[in-house]
Amino acid sequence: MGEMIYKRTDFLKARPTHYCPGCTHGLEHKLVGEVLEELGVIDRSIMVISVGCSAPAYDYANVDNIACLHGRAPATATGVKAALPDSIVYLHQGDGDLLSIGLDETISAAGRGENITVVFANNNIYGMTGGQMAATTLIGQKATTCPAGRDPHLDGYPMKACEMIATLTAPKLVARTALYDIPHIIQTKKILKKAFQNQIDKKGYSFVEILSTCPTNWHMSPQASMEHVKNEMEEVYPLGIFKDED
Amino acid sequence: MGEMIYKRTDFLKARPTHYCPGCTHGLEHKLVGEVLEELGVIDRSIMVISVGCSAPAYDYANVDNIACLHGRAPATATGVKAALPDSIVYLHQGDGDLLSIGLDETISAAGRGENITVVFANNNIYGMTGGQMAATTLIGQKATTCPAGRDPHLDGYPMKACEMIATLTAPKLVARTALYDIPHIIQTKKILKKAFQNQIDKKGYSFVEILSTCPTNWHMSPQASMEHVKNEMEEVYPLGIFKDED
Amino acid sequence: MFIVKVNPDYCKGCGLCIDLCPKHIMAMTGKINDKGMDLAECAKPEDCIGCKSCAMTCPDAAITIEKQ
Amino acid sequence: MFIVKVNPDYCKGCGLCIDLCPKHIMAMTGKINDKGMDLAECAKPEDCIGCKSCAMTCPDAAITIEKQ
Amino acid sequence: MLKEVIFSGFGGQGALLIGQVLAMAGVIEDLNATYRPTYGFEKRGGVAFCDVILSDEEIGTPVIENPEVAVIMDEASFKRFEPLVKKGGAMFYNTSLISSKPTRDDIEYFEVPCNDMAKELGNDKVANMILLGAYVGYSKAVAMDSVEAGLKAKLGHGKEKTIPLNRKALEMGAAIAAK
Amino acid sequence: MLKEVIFSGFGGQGALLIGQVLAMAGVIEDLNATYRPTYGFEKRGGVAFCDVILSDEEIGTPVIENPEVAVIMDEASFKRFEPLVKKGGAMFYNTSLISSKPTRDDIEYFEVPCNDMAKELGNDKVANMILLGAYVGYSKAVAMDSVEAGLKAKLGHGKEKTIPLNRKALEMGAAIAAK
Amino acid sequence: MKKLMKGNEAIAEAAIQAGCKCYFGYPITPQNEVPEYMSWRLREMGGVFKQAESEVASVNMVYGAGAAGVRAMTSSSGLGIALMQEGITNLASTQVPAVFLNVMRGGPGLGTIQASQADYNQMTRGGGNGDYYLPTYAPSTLQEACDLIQKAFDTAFKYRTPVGVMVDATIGNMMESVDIKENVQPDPSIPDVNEWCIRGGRREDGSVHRIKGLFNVPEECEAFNEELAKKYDKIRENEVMVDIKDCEGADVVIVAYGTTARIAKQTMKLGKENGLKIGMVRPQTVWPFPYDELREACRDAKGVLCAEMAIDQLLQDVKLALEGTKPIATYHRLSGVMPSANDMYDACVKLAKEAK
Amino acid sequence: MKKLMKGNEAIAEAAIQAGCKCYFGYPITPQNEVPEYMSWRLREMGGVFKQAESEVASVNMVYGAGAAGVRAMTSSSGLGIALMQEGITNLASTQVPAVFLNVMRGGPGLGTIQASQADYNQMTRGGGNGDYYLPTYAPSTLQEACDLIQKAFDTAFKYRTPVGVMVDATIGNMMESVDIKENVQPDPSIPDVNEWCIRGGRREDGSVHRIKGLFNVPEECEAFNEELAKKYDKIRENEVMVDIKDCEGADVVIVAYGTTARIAKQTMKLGKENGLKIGMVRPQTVWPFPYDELREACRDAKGVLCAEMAIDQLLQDVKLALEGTKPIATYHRLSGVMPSANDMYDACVKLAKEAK
Ligand SMILES: Cc1ncc(C[n+]2csc(CCOP(=O)(O)OP(=O)(O)O)c2C)c(N)n1
Ligand SMILES: Cc1ncc(C[n+]2csc(CCOP(=O)(O)OP(=O)(O)O)c2C)c(N)n1
Ligand code: SF4
Ligand code: SF4
Ligand code: SF4
Ligand code: SF4
Ligand code: SF4
Ligand code: SF4
Ligand SMILES: [Mg+2]
Ligand SMILES: [Mg+2]
Repeated sequence: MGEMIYKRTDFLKARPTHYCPGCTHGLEHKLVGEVLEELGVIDRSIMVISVGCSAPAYDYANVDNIACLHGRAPATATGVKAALPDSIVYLHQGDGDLLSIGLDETISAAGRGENITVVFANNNIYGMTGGQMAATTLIGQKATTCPAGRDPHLDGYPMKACEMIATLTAPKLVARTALYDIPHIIQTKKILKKAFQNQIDKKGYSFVEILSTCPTNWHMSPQASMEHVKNEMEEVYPLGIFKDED
Repeated sequence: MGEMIYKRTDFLKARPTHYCPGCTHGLEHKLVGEVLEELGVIDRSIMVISVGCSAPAYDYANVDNIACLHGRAPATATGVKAALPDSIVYLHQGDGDLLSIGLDETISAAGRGENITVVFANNNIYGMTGGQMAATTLIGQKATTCPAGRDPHLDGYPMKACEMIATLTAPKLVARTALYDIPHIIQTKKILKKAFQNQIDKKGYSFVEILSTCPTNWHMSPQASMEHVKNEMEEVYPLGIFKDED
Repeated sequence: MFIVKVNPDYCKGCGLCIDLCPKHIMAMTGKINDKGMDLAECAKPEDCIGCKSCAMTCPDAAITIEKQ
Repeated sequence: MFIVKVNPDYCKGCGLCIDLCPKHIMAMTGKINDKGMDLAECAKPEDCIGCKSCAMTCPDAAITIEKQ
Repeated sequence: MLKEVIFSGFGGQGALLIGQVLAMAGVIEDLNATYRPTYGFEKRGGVAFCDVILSDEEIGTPVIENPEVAVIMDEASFKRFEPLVKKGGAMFYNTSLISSKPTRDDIEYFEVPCNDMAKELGNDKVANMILLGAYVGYSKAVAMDSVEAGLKAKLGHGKEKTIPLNRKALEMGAAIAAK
Repeated sequence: MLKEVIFSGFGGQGALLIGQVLAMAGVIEDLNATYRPTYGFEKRGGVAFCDVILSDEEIGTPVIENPEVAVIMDEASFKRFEPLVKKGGAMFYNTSLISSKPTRDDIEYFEVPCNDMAKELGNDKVANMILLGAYVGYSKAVAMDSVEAGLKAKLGHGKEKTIPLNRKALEMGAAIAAK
Repeated sequence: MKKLMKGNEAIAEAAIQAGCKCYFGYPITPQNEVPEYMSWRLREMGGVFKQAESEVASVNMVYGAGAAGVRAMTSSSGLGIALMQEGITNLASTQVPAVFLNVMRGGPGLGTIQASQADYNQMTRGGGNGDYYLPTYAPSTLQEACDLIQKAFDTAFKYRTPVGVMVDATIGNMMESVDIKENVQPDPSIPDVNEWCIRGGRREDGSVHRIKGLFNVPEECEAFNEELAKKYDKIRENEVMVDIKDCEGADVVIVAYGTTARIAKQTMKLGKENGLKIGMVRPQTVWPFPYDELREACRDAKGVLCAEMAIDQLLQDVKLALEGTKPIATYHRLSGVMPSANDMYDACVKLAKEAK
Repeated sequence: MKKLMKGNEAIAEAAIQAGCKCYFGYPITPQNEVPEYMSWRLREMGGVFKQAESEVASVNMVYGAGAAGVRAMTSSSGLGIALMQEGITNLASTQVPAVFLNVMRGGPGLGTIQASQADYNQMTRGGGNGDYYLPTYAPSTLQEACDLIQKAFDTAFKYRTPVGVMVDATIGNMMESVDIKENVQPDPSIPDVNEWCIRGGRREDGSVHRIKGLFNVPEECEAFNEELAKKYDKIRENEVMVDIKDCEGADVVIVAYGTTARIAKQTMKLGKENGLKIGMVRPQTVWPFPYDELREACRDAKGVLCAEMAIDQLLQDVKLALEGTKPIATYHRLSGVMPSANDMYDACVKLAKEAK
């Protein structure tokens, strides 16, 4: 038998997910899992699950986990961390969850500098509920509640999480990444590692926004979705590290 | 009889307020009232009242008004404006209201670019409920829920409304002012005028943060409170115009 | 000549007008209203330059100024 | 020599691995699993350079790679 | 006249769509119709089924406990609905994907390898239409022209060009039931 | 033994504080005590009053409908509580601020110009203590030493230096009741 | 004209035809087609659609628009209605009219996305603070849902109160032929909104309109509550709606509403076929509840079967109505598992036997 | 040791002495002393105090801490509890223990900041979605408030459920002597939290603990609901608390709780003085409600007076208990206007006369 040079992370249970083909939620869980494994903290990790397409992740996380109400993951994570200060808390949130209904909890937890790591799957849409407009939906992008495309005069402008959170004093790491090719996947993993290392070191709050896809509600193939991230989303949501403090 | 060179604005009813001596809430209402009068829009003005010490302002505003739930004034104003697009909407909100419980509504209304004017009375404390810590409370400042002074490791850091809102695309005017001397009062009034003019011109959202006082819960005289704004608050919350677009 | 009137129903004796009067002529009356609030007044109307600082700063819109 | 295994329970035929394989050797099998999902495979294992791109990009963690 | 049928498959197979089209066809023929979909979280995969009732009288409950006919697109649905079909009823099932074998002798079974047939037609996506055609052919609940009209209404503007293909699929299905 | 008294004034006058001090004094004397404050939005101005009950038995309701004694610091409270005092009871009222005149002849009235008296003592803030002293002097509900101890407990560390002045105010009040 | 429509869309269209001019809402399954439909249709009709940032925001937007005298509504499912409870009690206390549609899914908490009726307490007993009620319609068919949401707007404005419409997810998601009344005019008995609503500025006489629910003086708040109570009494008196079928001489009366009532019709049919006389009382308003009507309708019955997609929630009101005068049995299925007409029939048989 | 304490502070201290390790809350009158006290005292005791950004956040923080098996609580008043309803139904559905203190003020909506009992429906009939209940204690004195909040933690952990404690603002704001039990140990019958709570990672056998309330399969959700219902039945069986006084041979029985019950004691005294025998049933748990006990206690009574600082909320449960067997009269004052023992007595006299 040969040497395993790439194996499925033990962070994931041995079962298929309900995610649509090509959806990046799964990829994000996987990268986080690999990072937690590499950091050797799986045995004290907790996944804090938000409501969005990733809500059923309680079936995938192979560590203790808690499924939150829509938008409230940062508050719940605050409670978890208050009770278990040595646990490593991985929040996974969508844009409806993090930037609309849960915006207060997001900003407030960041403002308090909770020692948690937030992974923000920004796919510009409400996946779970069938493709409604999100705060992040691009101008002109069609969604089921803006069937003619988002019109800034009626629906406002795309909201930028990293830029907003970077105005706060407490956060240690605020970054935006993408996954459309191998260099970006590697970069994302590096940043995730830093984000969780911050938590292990009790430095405080880290926020990693990942430009994500929703092939189903974008009505695009997985490949075309990745291209869309590169060509359209990135323009509005520039990649980069907005804050990185020690 | 001589010429009246300063009269009480007609925006205020002829009755005393419940505000403590020296509290700037009253001063802010007065300045807004003068501006609305000067702009000639009193007859279509609506005061949208938040919950905080200014909650009983329904007794003071001499125009139609609506008292909102705590934190929800921006949402209610959105509804008012949806129904009455030609009305001039004056929101008056405290820091507990605007930056804690109502942060989501604040940012979301700003993100949508609602055509409203928000006056933010930032007094670094929960006045109404008896002096609890606010998101804006200064580091080291004592409050009834941080009796030893705000400790950033326990309670997080002061949150900066203007800086955060200025990251959004829609807002037209975002500014922070103070009231501790005549030049600053005049400057505040000028900015308020611009903020309401924007609304009259249907340009969109304007946000004016006013560094305010709470002599009672700060346990300072009105005069010392003004000094505190100048010497302590301004350092953390620099005055200025963060955004001014046409 | 300016007449600076302080409405005793509104004035709460906060003293801010006293602070900001460039002529230092606003002062406490020593009287209190029925809510126990101190009351301010313009103690030397003849020195008033009508700059309106007192009125502008009054949080309770208690002050009116008339030019005579 | 690298053995690229695609787990048919996990693979959903999204095709992302096919896109990112620098050797262009990932391909659809033409088979479908019982949820109607297409399945991918490494069509020319002998050309594989073990770069792991396919595995890294797979959203469903369906790919494992063994070096022999 | 009262027709009760369940269409079931996994998300993405289009079981709900054909249910809707049938209901529309019914309404076009001035029947009363109800369509009641059930589905889970999954946009793809996961059971999605619908109850469709057509009747010339007022329809009471829109819920079908025991369908006269079940039109089944995948394995999981087969297991779920086979026991529920009314005695004397019928079951159409997609043998392209279903390996289970019939276990009852009090209902009629129709094998419809609809995915393979659809591939023959050159478009995977019409597999569901073949099944709908089979059901309509069997039940005569509505005329095939009404089904086509229902489909047109459902698809809306801009998709008219797919109609001929779909019609072909419907007929292909009807042919199976006629066998 | 059962003593029921209401202290009332506008916010900022310290009616609630003296009520608490009395309750503490009671507890120091091993009595049962309840203190029930009522106030509105205003930090300053607006009615603020409290019911205080001292008893050597278990206290039922902490709410006083008809107080034996009302200690009144402002005009509005005078109007509110004068009609409620029990027949044969007493009312202490702050004639420094209250211009209303007594209207009943079935209760005893005590005029206490406490703001003026406090000014004499050199500190406006002890006006309320004068009234408390008056009540204690009248009712003998507790010993003055207990009141002092209660006040100490209430004020906490760092404010001991104000005790002598407050004691003086209490005695001054008691003297009025003794008249 | 009859049209096959999806429940949620039909209800949305009916609301628009009843003059709904503002819709504010946040997506949640199983009612997403309401905001989706509104997003183009209401705008097309000159109204305002806003996707709110949350249900908390939705209800407060509705508050603002309702305060301006405009017909405004929101829709959600139980979780979202839970978040609106503070907003709903606020509307009650400020007397601002608005319509709330709850398309019920399984609970508690996140539960399931399938049909349920377990938000009965939530709708009829509030969850907000204080003495208030939410008059609530509980239609059974799509047609009735359309008719009643139109009526709901009238009721809201007639009494200046928030009004609920609750349907299980089946009604929201199913398709059925409906004939939506178009361009429905407000009930002429509704008082002119200009008597109370905000418009900006002041009236000619200098008066201003205040919309507020906060009181500094307890006595004023108490008096207001007593006024409010009178209003609720008036609603109890005038607005009860109930559909009573075949109760005279019935052996068993089923009490049910919504889709469960439609299933119960099937059970009644089974009864007819098998010689058991089954009647039905179907509350169309769940608050105010038809207590008297129910009691009266059950006079002949040997027993009463309370059937719901919930555990003993409707039952409370049935008990309050019957006051121990009849044996009551219950039948329920939950969280998307649909009640069975056959099982319901068995329950009737058992009840009839036991009650003799 | 007895100590004169302010209600809110005493309750907070009692919670700490019962092992409360995490408090999350948002200021609201009339309960501000709870977070204020916790902010220094809980930290001093090694616990965690966080001032949440809102009540919505509070309840979800409590959820996180409770899921970790820690004794956590929040407090608020009716408006804030309204905002927590989604969180509370979520705790019920995820079976996470926690304690909720509601210091009731006048409603509806913003209402007043003075004492009220009009959150009875809010606490006993939820407002969240789905079939769940919030077991709720309703203490009458400060001492009982301290004792019952301590018990509330045990109940929460015994049944893995959120538990409420509701007091009117009088209790929260008044001072009274209390003897707070110190360092109270958990009821030994409470199952080990490690059987279910999250800790991080997995157990030795590879299993993970999931805290969740969402179901994709209706049948699983239904089965869960049936399990939950059994739990509620068990609570109904074991946890009812009621204080019954002088009901034997009483002419009139007053049903009241909280401060109203204390006032009713005064009324009973008036009865004794004037020869009218008045008894009292004082529910200490309002959910589960002492239906049987109440019915039994009223056996001799000519009539029952339901007294509350609310309009006919407690009354519902009184009616459900009595099932029409006794004439019921009501007495209420609202929104901070305190009930009068004299008026209550008059109501008793009237009732006794009318009921003959
Ligand atoms: C209180 C509440 N409101 C609404 C919902 C319905 N809901 C579930 S997921 C979701 C949004 C999902 O979008 P997002 O957070 O962007 O996640 P995605 O599915 O795109 O990954 C909504 C609105 C809910 N579960 N709870
Ligand atoms: C839902 C809800 N939570 C809490 C409160 C209590 N509350 C009233 S005002 C206030 C905060 C006031 O602070 P701020 O907004 O800063 O206004 P200020 O009084 O300082 O002017 C709070 C928490 C409430 N009314 N409603
Ligand atoms: S709907 Fe979109 S976000 Fe949800 S699983 Fe499918 S692709 Fe992913
Ligand atoms: S408490 Fe503070 S904010 Fe409130 S009125 Fe008094 S000074 Fe102003
Ligand atoms: S500023 Fe106004 S309120 Fe203050 S003392 Fe002067 S007149 Fe009185
Ligand atoms: S107008 Fe100017 S000078 Fe005159 S009293 Fe006022 S501040 Fe002083
Ligand atoms: S990336 Fe993974 S899921 Fe997608 S086709 Fe390749 S192996 Fe299958
Ligand atoms: S390891 Fe690299 S070369 Fe080999 S199949 Fe995967 S992507 Fe292609
Ligand atoms: Mg999304
Ligand atoms: Mg403030």
